[in-house]
Amino acid sequence: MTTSQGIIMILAGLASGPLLGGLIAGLDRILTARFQSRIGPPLLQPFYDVIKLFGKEKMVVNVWQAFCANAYMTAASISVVLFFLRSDLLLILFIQAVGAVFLVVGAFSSTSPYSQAGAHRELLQILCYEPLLIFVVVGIYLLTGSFKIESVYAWNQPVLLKLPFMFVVLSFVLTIKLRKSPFDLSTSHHAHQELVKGLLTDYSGSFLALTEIAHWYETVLVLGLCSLFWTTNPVGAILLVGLTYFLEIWIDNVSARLNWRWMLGYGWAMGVSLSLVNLVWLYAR
Amino acid sequence: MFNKILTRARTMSPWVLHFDCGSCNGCDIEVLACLTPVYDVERFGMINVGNPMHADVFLVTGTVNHRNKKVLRNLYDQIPDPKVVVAIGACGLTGGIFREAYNVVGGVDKIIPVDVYVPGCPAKPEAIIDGVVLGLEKLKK
Amino acid sequence: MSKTIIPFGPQHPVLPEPVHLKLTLEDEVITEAIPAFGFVHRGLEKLAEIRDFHQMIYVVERICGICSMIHAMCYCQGIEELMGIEVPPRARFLRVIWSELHRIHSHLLWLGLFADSFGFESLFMQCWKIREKILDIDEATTGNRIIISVCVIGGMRKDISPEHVNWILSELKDVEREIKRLETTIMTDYTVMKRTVGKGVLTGKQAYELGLVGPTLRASGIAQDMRMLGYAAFNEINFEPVVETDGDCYARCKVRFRETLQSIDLIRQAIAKLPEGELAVKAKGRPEGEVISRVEQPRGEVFYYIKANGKKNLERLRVRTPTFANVPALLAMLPGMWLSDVPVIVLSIDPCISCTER
Amino acid sequence: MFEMTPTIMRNFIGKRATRRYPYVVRPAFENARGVIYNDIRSCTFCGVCAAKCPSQCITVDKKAATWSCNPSACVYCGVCAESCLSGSLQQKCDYRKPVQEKEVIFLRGEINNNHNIPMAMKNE
Amino acid sequence: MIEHVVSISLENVVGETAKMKVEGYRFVTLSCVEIDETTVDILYHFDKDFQLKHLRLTAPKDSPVPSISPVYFAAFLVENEIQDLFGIRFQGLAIDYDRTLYLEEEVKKTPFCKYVVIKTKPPL
Repeated sequence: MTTSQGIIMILAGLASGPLLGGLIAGLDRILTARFQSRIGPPLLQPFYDVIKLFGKEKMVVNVWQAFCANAYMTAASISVVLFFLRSDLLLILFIQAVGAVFLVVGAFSSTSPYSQAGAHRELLQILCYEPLLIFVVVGIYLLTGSFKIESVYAWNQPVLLKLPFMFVVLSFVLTIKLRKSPFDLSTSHHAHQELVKGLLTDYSGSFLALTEIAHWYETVLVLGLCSLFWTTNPVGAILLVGLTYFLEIWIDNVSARLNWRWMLGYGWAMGVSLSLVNLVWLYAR
Repeated sequence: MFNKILTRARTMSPWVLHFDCGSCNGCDIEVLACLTPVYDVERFGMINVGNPMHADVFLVTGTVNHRNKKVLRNLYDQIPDPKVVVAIGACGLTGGIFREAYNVVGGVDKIIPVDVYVPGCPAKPEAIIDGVVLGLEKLKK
Repeated sequence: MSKTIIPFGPQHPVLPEPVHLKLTLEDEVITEAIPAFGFVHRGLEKLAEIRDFHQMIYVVERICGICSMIHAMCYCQGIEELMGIEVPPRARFLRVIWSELHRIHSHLLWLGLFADSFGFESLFMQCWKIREKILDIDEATTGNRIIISVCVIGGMRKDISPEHVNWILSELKDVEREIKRLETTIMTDYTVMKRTVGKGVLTGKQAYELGLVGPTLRASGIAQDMRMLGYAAFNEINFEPVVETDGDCYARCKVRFRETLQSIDLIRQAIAKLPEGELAVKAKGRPEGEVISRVEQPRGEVFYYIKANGKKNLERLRVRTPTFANVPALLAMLPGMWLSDVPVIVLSIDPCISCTER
Repeated sequence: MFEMTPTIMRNFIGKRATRRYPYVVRPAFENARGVIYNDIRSCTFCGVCAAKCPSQCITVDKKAATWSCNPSACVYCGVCAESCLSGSLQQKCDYRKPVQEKEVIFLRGEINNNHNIPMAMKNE
Repeated sequence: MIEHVVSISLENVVGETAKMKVEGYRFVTLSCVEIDETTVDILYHFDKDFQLKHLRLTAPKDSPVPSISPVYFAAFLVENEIQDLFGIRFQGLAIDYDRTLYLEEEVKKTPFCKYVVIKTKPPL
């Protein structure tokens, strides 16, 4: 990759979160509304929300929280930029994880019990999905012989064909990461939750907007990871990602929220066993 | 220019906080009915956030009594500016049929400033939507 | 982890109503739950001293917006008994129709909120979508969506015209079909079962001793339904109480779901038998004496104690609403449960706080 | 698991349940209980409505020939219109619109003179 | 009209209710009515197979009434309510809200008694 290409990629990565992520969020809300026989908000609704949040009065609970929101945002954007630069998958994952932890630390720093309980659950979620993500990355490594995304693109056939179970594991992670039912434990898009907004209860105004944008970045990142499973042609990648996302919204709409015990038990049991099956299968061939 | 965009964003995305301040549930379920498919206020970007720190529009239903007036005041103070307060139903306006009862202070406007009054017992969802739209006029200024 | 205290309410999105639950948690397990009330207390019983007994109908109707008509019906029945008024048969059947319509709309509302309490948003939306049809029936026949103000002492204020009867029947058919479509979701869905089965179990004996009423009691296997008293026209139509035996949140959900379908059937029966005749008899004179009136609300038995002394105003009006009787169940069910189960358990008794506090 | 699928798929394909309210206004039901309207020219100021109102929001002064109602305390039960002896008090089927300032309806009429000055006075 | 009323006195409140429990009655509620300046009427309602049975206690306002919440736990709520609204003290409540179930501390009057009772802590 040349320098000019690199700069373009960095800019594309930076822009993708706020633009692509926001559009995806808007589409998500419209689709959800359709599933519920509603009309739903306009496509640009998430942008209105975020712009409005930037214009709200600043109410900072403590300095830590402001710092944490910024750190989360920075980490999320860096991980996406690194993804666009086709960098090391492990590095991307860890930067993303650092960001997620900052979000939790910010929530822990406030005194609200909802925020505390939400942060607690978010930690459990991170604990649940990070090992699974590592499994996915290890699967890719075993297949291509490198942690670099570059090497995935260099692979001559879709990774999905070799790692189908890994993809199931990744979509499991996707459900957690997108805060969709049945895993919208720590915070939820709609208000009717026992923890109110859980993790995000004490973030407000522009800091909430920052976490929202960071969430968009994360969405782009996880969907980007999904697209790695079909690198041979862009239409295939878009179809795969689109289908997966549609599936996520569908699952969101047909299931109730479960508790974290179930998530950890089921997630690890299913994730680990599916990953192992896939890895063994890779070896056997 | 930026102000124009901001104003538009504000009117396009009113997040509501609903507080039942001692109503009979009539107006309450009408507020909830607004969120459901038949009225679907998410068309206007309205979502019920349930958390005062995120809210823009404060929907209050019901009479104020000696115990919940503190809660009401507290919630109002927690909502960051700019905010709109909409009092819903006869009880929220004046205390309605209960205004002579011993534990009723009166309408919501005795405790916090109210921008829009939505009459009705219970107020119809259409009236509530009208009320929020009318309240958003304030944000345009 | 040390003990945390989570203040649940008074403003909380899961409970649309202001009740405060002080939950003491160890990790995420509840060790103690104490409810605090008073956020909706208006002092409505005292209004009987400044409003006359006719005006009180509209006041008691506003005890609760969800089961308003049934409150008014219970009050009117009490006063009618005191004054010795015989209600015309058409009015009695109309009371059955409207009270059952209220039951359907209340149960659907509850099913929606219950679904929401375990994070099933689309089920919530679906239930409320169906519910709008019932509200349309209410509005077309009485003029208001929720607080319908149809009962007066001695009969009814409004009538259902023959054109409306056919329309109601066809709408009810739609409603029934839509509700039946949800049956598999509510009864067999894995995630729903996971969240409700075995949560907040009350045995029949426990439930009876705590003095519970309504679906909460019936879910524990005790067939107690005030409609068996045969008030209004319930003695002239076939009625069997719905009973489940498990006593957990799932059983309570099942009871209410089956009652919704049963209510549709009851309305059909009442419409089929709807006699012609006058709507109301004139209430002359003033009530005097003490009376107790009980009817079955969607949430259970409502109990009115009325004491009148021949004046325009009643001497004492005492209302014991179903949720008031069901609150002790919460104290028995919550300890030992998970924080994530709190909304499910709290909603499983169908709390109506404005009823409780009046 | 996923028992809800047929329902949401039906929703996805089928017609939306939403009434596009401000753009499409559904006509009110003919006996919907909405605003109270007093035709002051035929009002006899007998005071029955004021006595019957459960919310006590109507005041009638026979001597001064005034009729006033506090619409923000009105519960729209329709008892006043039903009990009106002269038929001047009617209940319309439109709901009352939200306002930014509370108002009181204050009507003055003269019993023998067909002449009225309806005016809305601000509350306090 | 009320049938099956048994009069009881302050001493045998708990005994009589315990007897009801043994007979398998379900606790319904209490109703309290003010009779005159010094006494109130408390009705204990019980239900068994749709038959109501009542115990009538005429209690003086100033002396505490023994609570039946140790017998029927559910009674604690209504006893607290009466404590709030009538100023009658109940002794031995399972959960005592100390007259703040409905009313705030700053409310000094008992709303349902025409003759105001300023409440004090019950003698321990």
